[in-house]
Amino acid sequence: MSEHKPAQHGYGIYGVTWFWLLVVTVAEIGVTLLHIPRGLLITSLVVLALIKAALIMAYFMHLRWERPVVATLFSVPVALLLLALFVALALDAQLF
Amino acid sequence: MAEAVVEQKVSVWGGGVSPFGMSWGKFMMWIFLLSDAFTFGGLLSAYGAARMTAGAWPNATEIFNIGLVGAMTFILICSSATMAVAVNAAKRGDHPLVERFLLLTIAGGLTFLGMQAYEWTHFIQEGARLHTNPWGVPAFSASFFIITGFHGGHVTSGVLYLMYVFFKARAERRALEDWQTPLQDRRGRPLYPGARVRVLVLPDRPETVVEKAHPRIGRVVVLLPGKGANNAAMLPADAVEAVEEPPAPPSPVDPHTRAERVENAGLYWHFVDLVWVFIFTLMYLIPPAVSVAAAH
Amino acid sequence: MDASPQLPSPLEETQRSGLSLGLAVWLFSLLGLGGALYARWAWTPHSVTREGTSIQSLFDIILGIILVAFILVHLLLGYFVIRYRARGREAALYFPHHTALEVTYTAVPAAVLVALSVAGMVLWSRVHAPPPPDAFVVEVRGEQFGWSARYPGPDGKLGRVDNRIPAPFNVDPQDPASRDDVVSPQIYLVANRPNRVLLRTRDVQHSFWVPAFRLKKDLLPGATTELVFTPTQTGEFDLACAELCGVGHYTMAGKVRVVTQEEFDRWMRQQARRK
Amino acid sequence: MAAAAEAHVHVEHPHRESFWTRYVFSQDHKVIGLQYLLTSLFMALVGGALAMVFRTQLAWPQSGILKADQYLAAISMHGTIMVFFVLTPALLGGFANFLVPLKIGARDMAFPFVNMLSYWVFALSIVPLVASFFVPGGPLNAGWTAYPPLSALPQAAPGSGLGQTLWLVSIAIFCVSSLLGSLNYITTILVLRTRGMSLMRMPLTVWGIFVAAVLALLTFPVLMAAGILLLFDRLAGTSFFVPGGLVVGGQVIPHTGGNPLLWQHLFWFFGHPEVYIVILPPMGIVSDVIANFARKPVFGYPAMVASMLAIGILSFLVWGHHMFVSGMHPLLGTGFALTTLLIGVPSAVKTFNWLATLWRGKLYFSTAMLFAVGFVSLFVAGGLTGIHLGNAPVDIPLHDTYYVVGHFHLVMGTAAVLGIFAGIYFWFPKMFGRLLDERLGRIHFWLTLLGVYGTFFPMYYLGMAGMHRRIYDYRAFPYLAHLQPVQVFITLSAFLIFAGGLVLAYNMLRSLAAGRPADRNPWRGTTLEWSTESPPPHHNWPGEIPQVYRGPYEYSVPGAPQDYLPQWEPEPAGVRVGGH
Repeated sequence: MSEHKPAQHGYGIYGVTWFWLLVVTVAEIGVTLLHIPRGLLITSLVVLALIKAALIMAYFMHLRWERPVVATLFSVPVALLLLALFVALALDAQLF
Repeated sequence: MAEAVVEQKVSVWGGGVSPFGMSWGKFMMWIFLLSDAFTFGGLLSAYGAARMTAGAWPNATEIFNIGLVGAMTFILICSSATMAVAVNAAKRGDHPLVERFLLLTIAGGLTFLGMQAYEWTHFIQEGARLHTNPWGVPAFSASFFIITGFHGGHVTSGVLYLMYVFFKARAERRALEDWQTPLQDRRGRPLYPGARVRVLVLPDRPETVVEKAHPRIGRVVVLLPGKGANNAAMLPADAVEAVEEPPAPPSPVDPHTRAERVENAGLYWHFVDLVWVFIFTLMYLIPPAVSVAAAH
Repeated sequence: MDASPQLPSPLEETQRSGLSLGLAVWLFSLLGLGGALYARWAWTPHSVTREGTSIQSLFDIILGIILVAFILVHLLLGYFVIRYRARGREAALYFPHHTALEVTYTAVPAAVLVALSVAGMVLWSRVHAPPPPDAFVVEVRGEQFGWSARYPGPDGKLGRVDNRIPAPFNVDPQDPASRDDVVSPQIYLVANRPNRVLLRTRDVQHSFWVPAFRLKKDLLPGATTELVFTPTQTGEFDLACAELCGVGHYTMAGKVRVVTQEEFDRWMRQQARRK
Repeated sequence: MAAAAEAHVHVEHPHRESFWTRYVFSQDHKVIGLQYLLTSLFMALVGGALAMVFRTQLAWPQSGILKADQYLAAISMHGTIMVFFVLTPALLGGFANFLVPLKIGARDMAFPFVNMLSYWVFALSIVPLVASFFVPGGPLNAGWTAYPPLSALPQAAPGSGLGQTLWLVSIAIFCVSSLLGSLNYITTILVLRTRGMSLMRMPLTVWGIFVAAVLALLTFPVLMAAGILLLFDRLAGTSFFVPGGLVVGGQVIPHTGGNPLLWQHLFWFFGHPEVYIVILPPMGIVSDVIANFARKPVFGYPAMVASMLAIGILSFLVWGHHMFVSGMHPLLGTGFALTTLLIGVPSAVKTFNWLATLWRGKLYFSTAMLFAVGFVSLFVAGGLTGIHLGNAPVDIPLHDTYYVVGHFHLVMGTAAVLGIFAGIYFWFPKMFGRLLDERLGRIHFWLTLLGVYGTFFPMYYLGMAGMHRRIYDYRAFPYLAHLQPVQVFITLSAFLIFAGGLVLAYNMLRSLAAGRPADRNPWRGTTLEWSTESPPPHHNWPGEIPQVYRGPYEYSVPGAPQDYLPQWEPEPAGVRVGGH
């Protein structure tokens, strides 16, 4: 269907992405070893996870090179809906 | 955007261009992954609810060997990177590289599965079962087994998928090599599949039809007429002579389909990695507010 | 393109008159309206709680609005169906859009619905307000398939319960707070003061539903839910389980007695003596 | 992807197919569509017959034709069959398969093999469901919503044994089938449109199917996740939904630590979009039918599309209105009430647009049109009471009463069924090359309309009287016992609906054999399916796929030679077409 363009970038970008993913993973394990307040710890863990997810989606799954509408439609609704589900469940779990 | 679609290329099949600018197969893979994200989303939010309902929760960092889990994460990230290289190589048409990196990715996946099997075994030996565990929080082991099991199932099917892609890629490369370097008869004329040839070593059967050529073996498969479909003989190339030269057949491999098969498998594989990011964070790293110890 | 023969269109031969359909639409909507008003007047129980009365008022306001909308839409539908049947060669009006009209009939329902939802939010937060500390407390337990109740004694505290304890109402006899608790199959509430009904189930999900209160709440396994309200009238009211709970779901009928404070105190003294 | 490429190659070849590949394991979207449609109509007879039986029990409780557990099995199976095995597959299966490629100008679905698979996985999912009738304890007793712990504990009810497990297995398989189907519909609609068929030129039926498919794609997986967890609770002793310390029938339950609200959230996260999955395609069908028989463009086409999208997006965020009295956090009640009332706005817009389409039209009352007008009436009659039920405090007395039963049967049950009937009468000539009998059709319509009004309006009144749902016998409740005549009236009305269904079955069989032959475009419609033969050949158009020149509803264009301008005909001289 769509014309097939050869990739416009070399293999290096994957090495760089791989490197940063490892750095973030090490950081994730690292922060759990620090004695910081739980709220801050959870926030930083979630932020680090989201950074990893964004790296994977943008570079490995090539969303950076797709049309912006693809990146938006394939990530924002999922995140919002699952967040809504999670918030509802979290509020109700306090009953028990 | 829709209006731009109108004056695009025309075929008997018809069909416009996706507003997302991607082909059917890739588009379907994307929306399948969206759907799968909701399966994992449902399971992970159920895990969150179970954890909050339980109140006290075992501290996963003490129960699991975080070094091992870190290594599993490392392996999965590496395999994602090798997969990305394979996809890029497929787009560039560097097929030997595709095959090499697919193999690396498969090896990564298998390593991950092995480590997961080790982790499960260890966990089970500690007394964890689906419905009970030594920490007295049944939902802890239940959600662990179900969610990592579901993810492991995805890795397993991913490995099978990649193996399929690998063998398909290899078969296609060979078919293409065959096609690109047609066998020549002893006069130097190309022998395409379907060419009519005179067989020189079998004087009683002068004219037969070549069904298939294997240039790398240097032999020709000759279908002998009058003896049924299965009556074939393997002959050296210099034992035949072309009678007429048929036009070159169309390429057996569509380069676009070929690259896209790798790309779709890559999307699936990266998604499995993506899910693991959240499993790793939510199930292993986030510490409980109130932790419970094993009742040994 | 047209290789196959064109047959006469069945369109020309279909029924043209929308009279029966239009009249039916009018008739049904009027019957629906009449039925709704009759059911509201004759069958809806009179609310005997302060919160239930507010809920009933909001119900009535919305009922008025939706009945007007219902009748208007059906009058138009019936009229269009009767009036614009295919007649002769007169063509339909080519009328694909009209922005002002469309904006109007988006904005008006939106305004009404937002207003109603604000009214609903105010009432919702009133119904879910935290109970005042001096509220009358009763705990109601549902099980397959019946109801029972427990009242805190003079200490004002309900003792610990555990479904696995085979005592009446599964009360833990070890807990000092449970000594003076009164357990009874009778559910009493006290009129004209806030009542806090704690709801607990022993097995599956049930729902505490007293039509005359216009209030209902599920009994959630593993947790205690509650209803807080003020009954305004004494008397005996029917209680039902409104959440499917098993084969005997339909037999979970009970009574709730709303009494005066004096009557309740008298009954409590009797119960304490019997103990 | 490979399958589609192969289909591409084969376009020009004549087809030599065996009976099996042609009618049973066919990859032709039209055959698969009819397989879906006929299967779901058959299941509708089963689900309808169950309703007749339990309605008889309710009208004359003293007769005792059902025992209490059989009654619960009957209502649970009625709900399950109607939602999962009739409405969903008839629309996102039958009509979606048959109509989408024909209406957007494609030779077939994007993935014909996946398409065939989705039908056969669906057929497979019926097997455990039907099997549950024959196991000890019978089918599930917990209602189609299967709330745990009732559905999780075999001790809790006779049907919570093997019957409940089979139900879960059936639903899990159904989720897979639904996923395969949705992937196909979404991809086909976005990628395979013919030249000129821009998104804003698609018929509203296609839009309805598209939005419904997106909803199905994203919500069925959550139901599947919930179903898997419930299966583990039942079979492996986990406790996701069962809290500790329960005693059922004198037996202490070993589970601990679960949360029954978790199931309700996950179930309704799927369950509410599901009602839009079954109502959005009929909204489209009815728009097509009304435009065709009013000989008038659908009024406000962009608003119709926008409202479908708005309904689709909002429908994800309203699930909690099923849980207003469940004890969930009051804050959630406020949020869900707001989103629920907001979803009323696009629904109102659609209703007014249908009315405006009828206004000054040239109305022909074929059976399809009768059903379409009936749809509008029922949709309004059912939808308006949603304002009561979506308003959190007002829902408190109405929740789980017959008010809710009346509401959802009108707005998403029978309205969707009327939409399906309108679609069957409208496209039957395209499916089989013969018209359905109009006289029998009118009998079918009047039986259905009288029956539906007679059945579901009184349910509102019973709900106002306080009658709660799913009770086998109401005579223990004095405020309900005296309303028995109403129950009898409802049951007699329900018999009319079922009789109407039998008339339809007879009409279909008779017309298949001896119906009046139809040409390509019997209703003089404008959309692409009418440009090809009836029934269409393999790959839909014998030659090239027609190109599209205009919007889908150009009826009665001033200055045009006839009162419809098909999408596939080039601009006639001297006519300027407005719209799109």
